[in-house]
Amino acid sequence: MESLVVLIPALPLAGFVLTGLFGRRLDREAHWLAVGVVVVSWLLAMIVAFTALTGGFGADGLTVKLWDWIPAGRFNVEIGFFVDNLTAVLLIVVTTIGMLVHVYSIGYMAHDPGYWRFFAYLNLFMFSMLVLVLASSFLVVFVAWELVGLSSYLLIGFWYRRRSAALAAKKAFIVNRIGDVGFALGIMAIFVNTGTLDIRESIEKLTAPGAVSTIPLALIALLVFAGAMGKSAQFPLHVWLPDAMEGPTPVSALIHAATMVNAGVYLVARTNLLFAHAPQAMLVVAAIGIFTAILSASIAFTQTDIKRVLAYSTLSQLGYMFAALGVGAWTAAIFHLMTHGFFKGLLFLDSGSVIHAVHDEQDMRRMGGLARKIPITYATMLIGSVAISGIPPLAGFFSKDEILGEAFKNGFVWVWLVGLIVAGMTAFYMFRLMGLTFWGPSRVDRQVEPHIQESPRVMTIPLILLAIPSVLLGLLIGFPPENGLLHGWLAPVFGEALATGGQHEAAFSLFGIDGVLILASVTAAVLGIVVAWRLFGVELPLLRREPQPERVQAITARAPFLYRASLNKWWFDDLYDLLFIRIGGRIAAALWWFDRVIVDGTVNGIGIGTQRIGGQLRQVQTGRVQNYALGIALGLLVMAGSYLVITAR
Amino acid sequence: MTNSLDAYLVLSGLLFAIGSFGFLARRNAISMLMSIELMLNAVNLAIVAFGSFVDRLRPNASVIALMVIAVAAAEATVGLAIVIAIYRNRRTPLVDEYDSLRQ
Amino acid sequence: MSGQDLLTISPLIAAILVAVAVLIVDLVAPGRREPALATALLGLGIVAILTAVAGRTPGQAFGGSYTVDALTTFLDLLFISIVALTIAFAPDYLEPRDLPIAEFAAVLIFALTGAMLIAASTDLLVLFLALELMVLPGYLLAAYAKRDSLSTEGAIKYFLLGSFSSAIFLFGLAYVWGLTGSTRVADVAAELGKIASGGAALSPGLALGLAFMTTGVAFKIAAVPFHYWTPDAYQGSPTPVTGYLSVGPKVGAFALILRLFVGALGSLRGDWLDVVIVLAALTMTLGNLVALTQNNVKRMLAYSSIAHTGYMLVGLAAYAGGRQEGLQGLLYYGAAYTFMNLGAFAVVAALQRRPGVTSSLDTFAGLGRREPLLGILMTLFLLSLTGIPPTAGFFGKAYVILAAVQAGGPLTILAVIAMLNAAAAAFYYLRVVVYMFMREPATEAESQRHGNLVWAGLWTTSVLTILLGLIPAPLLSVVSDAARALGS
Amino acid sequence: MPGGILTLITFVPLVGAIVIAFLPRERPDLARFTALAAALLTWVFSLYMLIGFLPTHPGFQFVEVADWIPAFGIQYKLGADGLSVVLVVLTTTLTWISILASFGPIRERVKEYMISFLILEVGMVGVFLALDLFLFYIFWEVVLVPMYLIIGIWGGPNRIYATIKFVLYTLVGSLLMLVAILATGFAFQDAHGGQWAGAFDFEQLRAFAGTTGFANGLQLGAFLAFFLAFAIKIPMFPFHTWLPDAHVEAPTAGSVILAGILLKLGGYGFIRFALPLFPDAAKTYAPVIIVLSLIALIYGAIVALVQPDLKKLVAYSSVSHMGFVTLGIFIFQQQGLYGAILQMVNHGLITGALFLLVGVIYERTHDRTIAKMSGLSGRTPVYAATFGFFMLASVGLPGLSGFVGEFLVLVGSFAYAPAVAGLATLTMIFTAGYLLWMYQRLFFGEVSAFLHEIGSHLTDMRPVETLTLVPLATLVVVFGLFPGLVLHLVEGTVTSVLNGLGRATAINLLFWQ
Amino acid sequence: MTLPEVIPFINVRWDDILFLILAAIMIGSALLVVTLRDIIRCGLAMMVCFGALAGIYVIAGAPLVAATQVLVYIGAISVLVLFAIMLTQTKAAPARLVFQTQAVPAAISAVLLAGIIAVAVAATDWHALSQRVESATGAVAQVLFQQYVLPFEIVSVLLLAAVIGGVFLARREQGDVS
Repeated sequence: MESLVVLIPALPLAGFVLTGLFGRRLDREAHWLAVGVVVVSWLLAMIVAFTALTGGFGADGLTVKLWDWIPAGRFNVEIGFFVDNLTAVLLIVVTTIGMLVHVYSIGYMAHDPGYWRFFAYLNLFMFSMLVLVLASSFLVVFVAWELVGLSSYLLIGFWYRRRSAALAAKKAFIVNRIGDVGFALGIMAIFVNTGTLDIRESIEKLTAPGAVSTIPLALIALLVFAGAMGKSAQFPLHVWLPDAMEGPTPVSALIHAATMVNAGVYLVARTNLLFAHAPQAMLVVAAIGIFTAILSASIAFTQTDIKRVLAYSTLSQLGYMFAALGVGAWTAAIFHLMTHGFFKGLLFLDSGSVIHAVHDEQDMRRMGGLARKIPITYATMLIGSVAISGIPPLAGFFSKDEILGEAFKNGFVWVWLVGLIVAGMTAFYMFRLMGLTFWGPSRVDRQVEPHIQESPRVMTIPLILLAIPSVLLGLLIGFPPENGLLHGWLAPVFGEALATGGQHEAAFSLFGIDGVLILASVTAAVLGIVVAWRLFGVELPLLRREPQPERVQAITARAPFLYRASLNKWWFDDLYDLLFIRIGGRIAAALWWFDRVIVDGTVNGIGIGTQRIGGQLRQVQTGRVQNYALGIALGLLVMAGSYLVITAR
Repeated sequence: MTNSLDAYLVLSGLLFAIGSFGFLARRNAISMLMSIELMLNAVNLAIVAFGSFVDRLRPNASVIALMVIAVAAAEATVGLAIVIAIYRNRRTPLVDEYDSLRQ
Repeated sequence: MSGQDLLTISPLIAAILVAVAVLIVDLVAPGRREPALATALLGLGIVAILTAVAGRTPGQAFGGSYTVDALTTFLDLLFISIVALTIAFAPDYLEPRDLPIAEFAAVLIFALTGAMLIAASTDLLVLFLALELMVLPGYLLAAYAKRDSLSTEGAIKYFLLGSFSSAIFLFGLAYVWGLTGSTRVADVAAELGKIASGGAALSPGLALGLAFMTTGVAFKIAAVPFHYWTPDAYQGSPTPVTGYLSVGPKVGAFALILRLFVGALGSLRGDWLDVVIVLAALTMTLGNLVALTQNNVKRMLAYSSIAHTGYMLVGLAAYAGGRQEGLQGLLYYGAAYTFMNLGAFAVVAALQRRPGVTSSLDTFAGLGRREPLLGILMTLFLLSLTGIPPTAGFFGKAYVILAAVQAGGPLTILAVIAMLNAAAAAFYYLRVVVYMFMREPATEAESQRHGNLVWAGLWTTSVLTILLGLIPAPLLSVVSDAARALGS
Repeated sequence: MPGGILTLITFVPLVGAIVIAFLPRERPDLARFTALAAALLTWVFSLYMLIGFLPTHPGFQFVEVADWIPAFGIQYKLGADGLSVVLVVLTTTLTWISILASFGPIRERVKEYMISFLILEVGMVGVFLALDLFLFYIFWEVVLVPMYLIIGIWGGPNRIYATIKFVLYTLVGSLLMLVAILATGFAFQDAHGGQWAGAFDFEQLRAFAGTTGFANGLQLGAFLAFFLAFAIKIPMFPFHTWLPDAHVEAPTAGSVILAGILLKLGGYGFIRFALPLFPDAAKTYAPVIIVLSLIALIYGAIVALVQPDLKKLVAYSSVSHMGFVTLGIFIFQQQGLYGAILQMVNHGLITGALFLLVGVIYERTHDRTIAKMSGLSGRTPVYAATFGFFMLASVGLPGLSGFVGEFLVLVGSFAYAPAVAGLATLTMIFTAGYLLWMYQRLFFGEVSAFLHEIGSHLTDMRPVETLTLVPLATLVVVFGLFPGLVLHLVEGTVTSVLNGLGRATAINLLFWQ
Repeated sequence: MTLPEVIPFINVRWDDILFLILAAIMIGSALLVVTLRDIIRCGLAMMVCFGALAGIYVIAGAPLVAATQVLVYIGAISVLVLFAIMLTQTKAAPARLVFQTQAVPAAISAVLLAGIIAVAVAATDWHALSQRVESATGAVAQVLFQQYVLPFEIVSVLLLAAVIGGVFLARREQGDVS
């Protein structure tokens, strides 16, 4: 079994190396190897996950030690893997979606010159992500952390000729680095206080009763969380994710929706005990999460780039997950992570299919009326939208509702309230998207219009395969609510944390408070949908309505500030541009000036000064004997004087 | 007064100073040479004076003085030779015009 | 005056005879240089041997006015090698300017006798005469290119100031003699010993004498502010002479210091310590600072030689500060300095073989390409002058500095000053290297053939420059014996 | 292991140099290959030493002693501990790589060039092996001259300014160090009743410093002198300004050695001499030095951000990266020291490689202005990939060697003071900033007009160039995954240094509670 | 004939008078040497000065020195000097400035020098050795040839060297501008 676990990441690594070396020669056939290894490692992952979830590894999971990585005296980090139920769940999500995206890419990237390069990168990502999930030591997590960052950098900048892509890639990497600084410091803090970096061991030591730490646990927790904020693009580090949409759509689906961005959530869940012992940190997590949720939802309202809408929606859903973590709804967070992974992956792939159909057009203002032309895409995307909007009985409903419910019941009413609003907003912008893209009159470019057609099988099949879990997953593992399979699986992982946090674990009562909460959230969702229909139209078997652009105009006119704020993403990019590019650039330039003029100036100044003095002293040598003689005579006088003085004393 | 060493020494000092003045002030190479002769003689005077006042020194004094005179003579020879040599090149005995070597 | 005396001073006599012999040979075979050269070099060889022999039986002659000890032998051999090397370097330079070699050699050897006498004499009067005997030929040599107005100008400056300082020195000598009542170094030392031990007060007259003597000596070693003659005399003189002047009279003057200030006035060192420290600091610093701005290599080396005087004075100061090592360092430095500086000047002279070639930096442009070997040797000498290991110059510096550090107190600061100076000095030494290897010549000068004597001399100097840095142990023991001979 | 191996390693290059000196001037290839052969031979010997080295055995190994200047107890004494071994192997490796890399670019005065390079190697290896302070100083200075010539003769347009600045700057430091060395030796002699024996022998001095210890006054002064010399070499802010000039003007191989080895001399000096001999002074000055290191880290990175010249950028990145070394040394933490040593090695490999890569593009375009380049990825994919690899290594991407060293230093500094660690960690961001930006400007976007003009000359990497880079890349990966290879070797050094400082247990206080 | 020890009425010893007169002459002529415009007159003044000095030597009881002084200086050197003057005499020479531009500082330093010497001399206690003693010439020769052989030899060599070099320098060769 150990070897299987090792193989799961090893295979994609091999795929990366081989494709990287020989991809150029394989050219159009490059995908076989890449996809092949991912499929195999999916199979292995399934076996491992199954074994884990059926308690095959016993209470405290399976540990695989590979080798001592950094044996620096007392500081000794080993490279090793660790599989417990949480890992298993993540494995399922990552490998499944990863595999599907690989397949999908075969079609999507078919005509790209960098075909082989793309698959190499994808494999690299799979490897890094799997290591991240499997790692048993904080430092190894950090390694994977940076590696996924790298692969995301490479994939965002895949079309490096495009300046915007290159910039976005750089932005993503650097913003992530900011988070990583926090994470790194957190790791150091953990090591300095525990002398180990093994995740479980160190956290046990930190949280052991009577343990004394040089730095407050809350701070450590927040440092770790900083890393999570970077990867999962939480406010204020959220700015990179929307730009990351410069990458090819499969990338957006896999990395920037379904897997990598969840790393943060996973990390916090993984270190749940640490957080449970630091309520202040939990509070911060909840606050930031929910704030990100509503902030990005509000931005999603007015975006016209189909992928950006989805990107902001991703942000806000991630916000949900962190809110969940913050309120101690650990399972719910992971639950939402899963469901969201599937339906957001689906939505992105759909958007990719749409873009493909309209010849790489991403602006929804140039779409519309595509429903009939690309039926499969349309259908699957509709499912996705319903799912994300939280309409029962689709997946999104269960996970989201659980988050809201627990938030309320754990006494975070404000979180619940904001969450509720966000639920409504989500429904609204998703159906705005649907309306603009598929319904109403076509605004597609005349030349393109006739050539629109459904994507090839290799792309549509993954869509369908993803649509299934988007519908059923909730029922399968999330029902009965708060008591489903998933809870069973994750109970051992979060049990202690729940005990510590003292979160409420009352039985679910449909006809009690829970019922009310469900009603509320569903209402919010429906409300959002209806408003969207009224404004942007709808074409469904039963109801059909034309879009009302002028009313949209009217509304935006009524709240111009909010509109512009949303349109300009609350000016965060501009703010950062000012702070870090402009002012930062100035500072750098100033420092360089300082270096040249002051530091180096002093050095050269000394040299030149010495020369000057020499030049002055030269003048003494007039060339006239008498001057010399006078000098000597004066010297003699001084000498005689000083001797007389010396001897006088 | 002739009984006091001081008188002789001061006298020699005076002569020495005059010589040095000449050396510092004159422009003509030969007068500078002469000034040096003055200074050397000043020293001789001091030596002789010591000799005539200190018993131990008496015999040596004269000898040393003689040596000094000889040295002076040698210096004079060399000096005059050099003066003549440079005069051939520069057609002037004025030392302060020899300043092409400077700084 | 016994036979023993004669044996003791035999090297001296031999030297004089060699000088005369050279002249006679020249009369016999006029216009031909080989015989004269041969006579001179062979004669010097004999002198060296005699010195070595005489050195085996240390002792005094002429009632203690002439002493043979380790110091004498060491210095004498040093002087002999200086003169021999100078004679080796000279012909290539003199012949194209049709200057006779015989008189040159003869006069030079007379100077040698003077220097050797200084090294040996333990009598104030003899010291003075020896000094004169050393410097007078120097004046003549400086003017040796008598049809070159620069040469004569440098010479007359050298001569006038030199005799001025001699007068000053003599004046001081007279007073010291008058107040200690003897010309014998031993007696003087004893007399002053009383004073030092508090038996008697140091009278103003004596102080005056000391001051005048110090001034005179400071002039001879070209210590600031008595250095003015150096640049002009060095630049003016025919280059081989400059080479000689930069080492011979300087080391000679230091010998004088050893015999006089260490031997006779050693017990008063507490009194002249401060003076020496100040002189040293001034000398190093001014020499280097001015050298920084020179574009004529000869003149630059002149200033650098002033700076090196400063380094040697550090050794003297260390001695005055109570450290025997100071003298050893001084002697070692003297030897090291001799060979590297002679070598450097030899290269300059070789470059100036064709009359009319100046010694300005531009002459060196592209030398590394034109005559690589010459360039490399010059680099070696310059590095040694800078004090980069593993060369003689480095070890000399290290030795002096070590002594200073041992003496401690203000001397530590002096050591630091010395090192900062060395760093600054690197600039102008390396500038020559820059010209030789990193600049292309403005006008392509053709490379020249150099006589075997020149090559022999260059090899000797360069090999010694390296050996004294790599294997200092032998010389080290020699100098320590020499210093010990002086007592402290 | 036969005796004399160290002497062999040190002087084989010298033999090579002498041989080359007698080769005909008109046959440059002879000189080239002789030099390469000599360097490779040295390399092999050094590897042989590496194999023979016993990491567990404390103290120095292969020690060779011979009296040199008995009058002052100065010996010819060589010896190697883990630190020396590591750095010597690094030196020998980089040397043959650089010589190989100079085959193409250096076309005139090949003989002189190769001779200087081999003598340079003698000096560098000697510095790492010398166990006698005096001998150490001599090798230290020997390094200076060849580098002076290499920059001055084969350098760029402004080479003379750069090389003179380099030499003078270094000389100021080293000459003062000489005073300190002599003073130290004398203090030892003085304490041993005027016996010079062993006065410059490092081991005896260390023992003395460990027991009696030198007088405080001497320590403060001497340490300052040592510090100046080493700080200039490393170079630490504010003594760093010679570095960019030197790098910009130096020929590629010169830059490689300069960045790869010469900068390490400083760090080595601190660990080998400054700390063990003057522990108290070291502790006294540590806070200041730590602050300077922090400044160097951040300041260097920020200044690198705005460099228009590729080489200058890398040079400033060196200033920043070497900040980790000094920081790691002067926090007196186990991890810190391990990290510092590792960082020295890695910086040698990575920055060396980066300079080689800069050389590659410079050889084709005769330009290093970043602004003029763009879109290289399209034209020279392999080059782009290689450059990217080393760029990421320099960024400190985990899995590559750069990361481990930095992280160890950071952990150490965190134990020393979280605030220090916090500031130091910020460099992660800036480093990523300037390197990624540089990479983006060079390789992404459309091919620039300037590069278009180059046309067909703008070829991808040649086999020789690849040959020089592959070993480095391999090492970067290997040390990234198995840093233990280095760490095990230097274990002895680290322990002894920390014991000397009496601080080996500093981090312990926080454990097991 | 014999004069009384002391001059009647003014009770001053003869040789004191003599000393004063000679000293005055010497100093005076010395001043002339360094100040006179015409260099030939300087030469003559120098001879006078040396003559006076010789006289003082006699008073100081060093007749041998005095004799040598007369011979060497007034005889040899002065003549040499005069010859040199003739050789290097240019028509314009005397017309030009006598003194350097720095005559004043020169004077000042000379005065200071004299001052310092005087002070030192005055301040020094010549441990009561100011009791003059008569000297005999015979002693000198004796000393000269016993104790001072070496210096004597050296001086001869010195003169030899000086002459050889001097001759070489002064010798006029073809190609020399006359």
